[in-house]
Amino acid sequence: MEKSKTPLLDELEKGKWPSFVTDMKQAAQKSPMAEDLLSQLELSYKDKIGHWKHGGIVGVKGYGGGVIGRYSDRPDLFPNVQAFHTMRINHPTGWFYKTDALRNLCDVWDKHGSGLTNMHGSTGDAILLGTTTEHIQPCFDDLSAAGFDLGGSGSALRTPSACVGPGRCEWACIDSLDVCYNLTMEFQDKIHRPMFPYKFKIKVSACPNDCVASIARSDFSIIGTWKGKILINPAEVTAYASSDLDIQKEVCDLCPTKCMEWDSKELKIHDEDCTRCMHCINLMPKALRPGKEKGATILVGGKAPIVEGALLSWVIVPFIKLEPPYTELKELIERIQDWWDENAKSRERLGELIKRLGMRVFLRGVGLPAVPQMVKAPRSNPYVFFWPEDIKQEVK
Amino acid sequence: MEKSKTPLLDELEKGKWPSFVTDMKQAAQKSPMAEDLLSQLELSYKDKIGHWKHGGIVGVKGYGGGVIGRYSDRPDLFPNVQAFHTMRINHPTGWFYKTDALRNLCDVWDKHGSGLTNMHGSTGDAILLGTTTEHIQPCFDDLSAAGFDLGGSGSALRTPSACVGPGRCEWACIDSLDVCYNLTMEFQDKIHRPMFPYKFKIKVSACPNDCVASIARSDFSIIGTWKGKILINPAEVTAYASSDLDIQKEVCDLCPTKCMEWDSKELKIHDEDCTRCMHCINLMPKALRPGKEKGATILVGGKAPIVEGALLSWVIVPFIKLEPPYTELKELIERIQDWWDENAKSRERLGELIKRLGMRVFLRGVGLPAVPQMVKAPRSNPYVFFWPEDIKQEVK
Amino acid sequence: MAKTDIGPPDYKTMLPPVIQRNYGKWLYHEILKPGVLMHVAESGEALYTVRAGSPRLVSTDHIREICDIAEKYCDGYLRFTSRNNIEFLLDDKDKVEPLIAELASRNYPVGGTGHSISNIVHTQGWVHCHTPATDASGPVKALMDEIYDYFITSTLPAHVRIALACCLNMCGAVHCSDIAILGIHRTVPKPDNSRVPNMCEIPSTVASCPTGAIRGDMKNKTVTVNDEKCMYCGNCYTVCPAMPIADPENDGISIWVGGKVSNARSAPKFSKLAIPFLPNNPPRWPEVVDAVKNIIEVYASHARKHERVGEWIERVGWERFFSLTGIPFTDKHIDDFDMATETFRTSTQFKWR
Amino acid sequence: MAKTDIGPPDYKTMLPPVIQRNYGKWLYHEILKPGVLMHVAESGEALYTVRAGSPRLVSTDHIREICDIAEKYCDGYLRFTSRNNIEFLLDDKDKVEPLIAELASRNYPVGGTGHSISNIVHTQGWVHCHTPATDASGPVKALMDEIYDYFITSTLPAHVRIALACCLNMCGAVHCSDIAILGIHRTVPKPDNSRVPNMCEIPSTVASCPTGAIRGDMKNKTVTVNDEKCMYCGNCYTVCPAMPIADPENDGISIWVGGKVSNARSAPKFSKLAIPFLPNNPPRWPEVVDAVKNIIEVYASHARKHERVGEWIERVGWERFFSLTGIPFTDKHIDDFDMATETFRTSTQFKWR
Ligand code: SRM
Ligand code: SRM
Ligand code: SRM
Ligand code: SRM
Ligand code: SF4
Ligand code: SF4
Ligand code: SF4
Ligand code: SF4
Ligand code: SF4
Ligand code: SF4
Ligand code: SF4
Ligand code: SF4
Repeated sequence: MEKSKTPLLDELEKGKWPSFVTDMKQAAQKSPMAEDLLSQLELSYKDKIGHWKHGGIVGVKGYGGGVIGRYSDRPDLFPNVQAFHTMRINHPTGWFYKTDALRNLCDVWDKHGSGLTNMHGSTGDAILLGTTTEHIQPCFDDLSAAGFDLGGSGSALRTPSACVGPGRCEWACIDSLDVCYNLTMEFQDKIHRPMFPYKFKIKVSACPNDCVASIARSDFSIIGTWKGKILINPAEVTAYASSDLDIQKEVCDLCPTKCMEWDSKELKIHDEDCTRCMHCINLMPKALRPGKEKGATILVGGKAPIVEGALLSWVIVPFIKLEPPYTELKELIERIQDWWDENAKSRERLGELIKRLGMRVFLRGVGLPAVPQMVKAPRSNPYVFFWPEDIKQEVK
Repeated sequence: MEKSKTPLLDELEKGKWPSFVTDMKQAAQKSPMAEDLLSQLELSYKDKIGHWKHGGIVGVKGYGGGVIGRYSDRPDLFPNVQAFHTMRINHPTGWFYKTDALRNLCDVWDKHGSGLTNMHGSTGDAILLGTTTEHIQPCFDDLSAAGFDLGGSGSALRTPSACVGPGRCEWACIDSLDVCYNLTMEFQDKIHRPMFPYKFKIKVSACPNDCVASIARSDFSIIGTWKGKILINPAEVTAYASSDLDIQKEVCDLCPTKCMEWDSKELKIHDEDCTRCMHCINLMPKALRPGKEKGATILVGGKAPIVEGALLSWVIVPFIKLEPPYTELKELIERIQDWWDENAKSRERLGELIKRLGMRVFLRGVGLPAVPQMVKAPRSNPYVFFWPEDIKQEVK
Repeated sequence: MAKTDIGPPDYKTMLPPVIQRNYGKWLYHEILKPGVLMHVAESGEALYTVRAGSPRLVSTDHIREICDIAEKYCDGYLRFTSRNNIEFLLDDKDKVEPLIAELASRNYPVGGTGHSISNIVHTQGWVHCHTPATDASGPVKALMDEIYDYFITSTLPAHVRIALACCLNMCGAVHCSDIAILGIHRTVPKPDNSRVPNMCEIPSTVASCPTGAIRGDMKNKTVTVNDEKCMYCGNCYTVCPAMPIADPENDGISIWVGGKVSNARSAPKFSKLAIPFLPNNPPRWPEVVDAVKNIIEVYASHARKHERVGEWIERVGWERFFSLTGIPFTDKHIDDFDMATETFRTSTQFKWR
Repeated sequence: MAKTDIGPPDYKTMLPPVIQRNYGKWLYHEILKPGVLMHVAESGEALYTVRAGSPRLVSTDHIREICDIAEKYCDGYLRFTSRNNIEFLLDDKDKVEPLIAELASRNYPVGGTGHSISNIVHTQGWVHCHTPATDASGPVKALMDEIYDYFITSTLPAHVRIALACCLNMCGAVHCSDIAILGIHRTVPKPDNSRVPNMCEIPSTVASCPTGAIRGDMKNKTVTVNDEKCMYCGNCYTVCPAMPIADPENDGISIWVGGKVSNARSAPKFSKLAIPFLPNNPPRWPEVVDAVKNIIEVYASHARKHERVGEWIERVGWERFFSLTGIPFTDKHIDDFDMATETFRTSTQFKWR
């Protein structure tokens, strides 16, 4: 028996969870690139260090991003991954596919690339993992012909993403798929031609469960919510009461605002105190539904730690109706991006800029009123700025 | 009838609460200084602005502080408050007085000063409000003869203060009065001869109710606490149960850790979950008492906002036994002050220094171990420093 | 020469005999009525405390009057509290009511215990300080007159601690009060270029500014202030007298709420901004008095028993606090200092009002 | 030339007919068993979803296999989830069990719904990135093998979301995960003075450092690093390739816990540091796998129903978390970045362990 060239990686073919090593080996049978990738990875496993050089800039005609340049630091050993660039592909909103579309993608990629992919990348793109510099443009041409386009990279808008929302979910308060697709189409230029101070991400969840992690992972977070009473179906409440759900303990006691009352017969909700956390609805989907007046809360600033520390997005518009063509929303996005563009330093995310200049300046800059929903609590330090017009000016 | 010279201040003699204006007028009858003070204050009420110049440095022989220099900006109008310095006097710990001591103080002050006082200042001193430069030393001599000494000012230790504690309170877990007095006597030199980067305050509360606000108002906060079970007197629990106290609602439901159980007969406390907040004991003083093993939690860093923002003190020693002569405590204070003295910039409070250099550096500097009680939660940012000895050093 | 470093008189010499006998051996206490405490020791002995209000700024004659009373009823023993009230200490129950009667006749308010409003911790103001943005004793007197009944009774949901500081130095430590009254300046200090060179150290003046608004101008041995970065804290003035900041038209008062110090139930908390600015209107500061009264009354009618102001607000939410009190929310309420992002609402959980 | 800016294919063309008919009109759902959802529409129609695990790093042949299956049972309709699972979408109930059987025969794990551990969100690692401190796919595979049963069942108190990022850039957005696995460097980058002048812009390199550890050295057109101020974040390397940071001996993994994203019950939270460092031990990272398993098991046996990891820890306290898991608490757990004081315990309320 031949001795394996990848004894370390082979260990990762053991165990029940599907193995990426198996997929790499599968691809390696067709693609010398994939074969060298496998060998280089084995070396990394041995050396405990990556073997890629600092990325270089590569791309397609007319675009400023969408391809991540990558070069091996051991082209002597792994000539087929000397250049091994990744192409980021706008995914169909909600990651819905018909198999023919997927097969087209695979065919293009087998023709031009390593045959390896990530389905999907953390931002949401379909990631085509590894091709040579020469293949980038032809690959793009074939992708375009197959109906696919590149995603973002660098200081650009990134492919917006959305939860499955009205496609499948009974809790959707907004049409997350349509909003996301509409914005993606509207802002194609901003995705493909980096012109911002840094990256900008938009994510849309149709309810506060936030199944695309929009509050943590996007500069501009759109999260569905509602006004008015949670709709109660008393018959179904009764049905739950006789199931193994303990309504008092599991539902009412865990309500963060303790605004629910349950007397073993009737469930009452003091909706004026409800903060629409979804918990009760999550547990009793047949009995409870979001209220009738639906819309979204807009939050901004979410990002990972580099440079000034991680931020979760914060509320800037408590409630906005979202209906096509989403004019108000788009205008807000434009105003915010313009303000950011004008004021940010290079590589300064929106959240960091607001942190630096203050919400006060941001709100005035983009024309939004201050409301208490924007804060967990008002300031505790007394370092309060007043606007010049607040102050009585002495005539000196 | 003569027209009043203080029509504005006269308005503050109306109403039921005792009036400081009445006291000022009383003093004005004896003291021209107090008379001019009253007139200058009336002018401030008219002008809506203070009429004191920026303070100057005045003092007594051998001391570097304890007197706050003050000069009128209208000596033309108010010659008797041209110089009007305040003397800060170490108060008897717990603010206990026998009347003869108080009368002595009054006599000295009538002789040398305005006859006006603050009983007491915010730090705790007895404040003798307003004397001339010439009178400072003779006043001090007389005070000293009467058994009183100056408090602190400037970059010095300030007069420590303590809650009434074992003097009257059944909840005292430490002898706040003795600790405070002992430290005050031990550190006289540090109070009187400013040699720190900035002010340093010590306050001692004998239980977590913190009746001297030590956690908010001192750089070094000593707060009594206990280990082990809260002592329960079942008979008195029963008595409370038949009073108008609702044990379930008012006591158990408000316990922050929800570690109490009440079945209308027996009160159970899961002491391992209790965080010794005092609430239950506060409400049922006859039935519940702090546990038997008593000591203090030490916290540092509390201060008002200037410069880097207000801080509440934070835990650095979860539990320490406090028995005279308090050697361990004093050594800790010395180590902390030394570390602060070595590392702080001018006008940097202890809390600000730790904020700037990190708890990690502070703990190592003063030789304390890191324990989870020091934090509400561990860090969320990944900017973790490792000590050189944590890292495997390559021989290059 | 006078002896130095003698320290304060030993407190042990000031303790009434009943305390000396039962020191550290107290068993329980009862509030017999507002302002009157009974502490019972293991020995069975009882100590009675009668707490009376004080303006804090007191004359020697006033102190002597207190001494007279203490000698008449308390064998000459008394103390002051950490909030500047006077406590008469006695072991003879029979003297309690006569003492109270005498206090009443001399207009000493008795109260401040339990679920009341105790004395207002405060500072110097125009009486003795050089940086005040308002007076201290005046607003306190005006307010205590109006909320007097809350001192002499115990009708609030929990105790309410009010403090006043006349500038951002916060000598009144208002940063952790149920309700805080804070003097604020609103005018950028103007460096007096003729005096700065002699009176001020440039580097420490520059360092004094929390927001980095001050730049050194080494050539002219002075400093310049960037108006847009200045939030009028006055710290530069503390360090450099040639940068006056007081301004009769723009100085005034801000109101802060929801702080606490005790560890009871919830952890100690900072006070938060409720009202950014109210004008200085001596002698009785009506806007300030009304604003504080309004907050107290809304609190009194909405909070649950034992709920401090901050605990109540945290339960119902700040949205609700602003809608119930009718106080307008402005961009000034949103923090913009160094840890501001911690205060931003990073959740879709909120109330509409 | 190829058409540009066409954007992604219209998702509407990808929706199965049952969804097209009932779009936005769903009434409720049930989890029929782990990995199998039934969504019922107002029309009464039902959509069945079968969720299968995926290594995310998949070959085109693997995708084609998925397509084969989807065509056989789902008329060719499928989707991927926000955590990279595959969802087979079908309207014919009768095909659900045969689909599951086929998936089982091809070793696709079915699960990840409800109170389970779903797929681990992760990143590139040594497979494709230039800054990793560890691999991504490898530790994920090693861990998922060990916690496989938590994927195919729903036996946990609540759902547990695990993520991995191979460097502090956190492409895996691990900052808000129940359990986060984060690659960390621990070696101060050494500027290569021969390459810095050509490859790097000095001001942006200086600006890239969160702790201000980098100084420009204009004379030599390079930069210097203050070792004591560097916490190895690697951001300078991102900006300036001539400052390599990877180090086989000192790179490794840290473990973070208690984050969440949903607004359900408690607000979204950041993950907090549990274990500052574990070594890189390819191919199966046993120390990491054990550490995560330990945390999961302690959580599983102590948390209440519906309590996410962070909610459980906040209820019992971090003191308790460390004592229950046996993880040592060190000075590295105490924040020392810009908002550190917010995390200090400013209260005497704590547990002894
Ligand atoms: C006399 C004094 C201590 C002293 O050394 O001077 C004192 C004395 C007592 N305090 Fe206090 N506290 C005193 C200032 C404080 C302070 C400090 C302050 O107000 O600046 C606090 C922290 C305030 C805060 O949290 O902002 C304080 C928080 C408490 C608490 C906790 C209340 C709470 O629920 O938050 C209790 C418990 C209680 O009242 O049930 C308490 C309880 C008590 C008891 C019942 C203790 C006892 O058994 O003797 C005493 C009578 C209370 C009363 O007035 O009803 N004491 N107490 C202080 C009286 C001030 C005054 O004149 O009003
Ligand atoms: C007299 C007193 C107010 C009162 O009416 O009671 C007072 C008065 C002054 N304080 Fe204070 N502070 C007084 C207690 C406090 C407290 C409260 C406390 O000690 O519990 C604080 C807040 C706690 C703290 O220390 O953080 C306090 C925080 C300040 C600060 C800000 C310090 C900071 O780090 O944020 C300053 C400004 C400074 O130090 O330059 C200051 C400065 C001043 C000065 C010396 C003004 C100055 O810049 O020179 C005031 C002199 C007034 C005068 O003319 O007499 N004072 N000061 C208090 C001292 C009396 C006493 O000895 O008993
Ligand atoms: C398919 C997916 C959306 C998508 O567009 O891809 C989805 C679908 C559903 N989510 Fe989700 N969630 C999905 C990612 C998320 C995420 C994002 C993430 O994990 O990165 C979150 C936030 C996670 C967090 O808080 O850290 C998320 C937080 C929730 C919650 C809130 C749970 C909680 O108590 O905190 C619910 C409610 C529930 O499960 O009761 C929920 C509920 C649901 C429901 C029941 C909604 C519905 O009625 O259809 C769906 C099936 C849930 C299930 O798996 O048990 N979904 N859900 C995502 C599946 C990911 C996966 O493959 O595992
Ligand atoms: C491919 C992907 C990881 C994956 O395996 O899924 C990825 C890969 C890279 N990210 Fe990322 N990021 C990816 C999603 C994210 C996310 C998650 C998200 O978008 O939801 C984050 C955290 C959210 C955020 O944006 O804050 C993220 C935060 C970063 C950062 C730190 C940004 C910050 O402001 O903190 C960097 C560093 C930078 O931009 O210089 C970075 C940089 C990079 C670079 C370009 C490395 C670099 O410095 O040049 C990586 C290229 C790897 C490669 O060779 O392909 N990546 N990156 C994800 C993009 C795929 C896609 O398009 O779908
Ligand atoms: S975010 Fe809400 S609407 Fe969207 S999939 Fe999740 S639960 Fe459904
Ligand atoms: S949605 Fe949340 S806050 Fe509202 S009633 Fe339900 S559990 Fe309570
Ligand atoms: S702090 Fe505690 S021990 Fe001291 S007086 Fe207050 S309640 Fe009593
Ligand atoms: S002291 Fe506080 S935490 Fe402890 S049992 Fe009593 S109420 Fe609960
Ligand atoms: S608060 Fe300000 S103005 Fe008032 S006494 Fe203190 S330093 Fe002076
Ligand atoms: S008043 Fe305060 S903010 Fe303004 S310049 Fe002076 S120190 Fe800076
Ligand atoms: S987390 Fe870091 S190493 Fe991993 S893919 Fe993202 S940038 Fe690259
Ligand atoms: S690794 Fe990070 S902390 Fe260290 S020098 Fe580079 S940017 Fe600064």
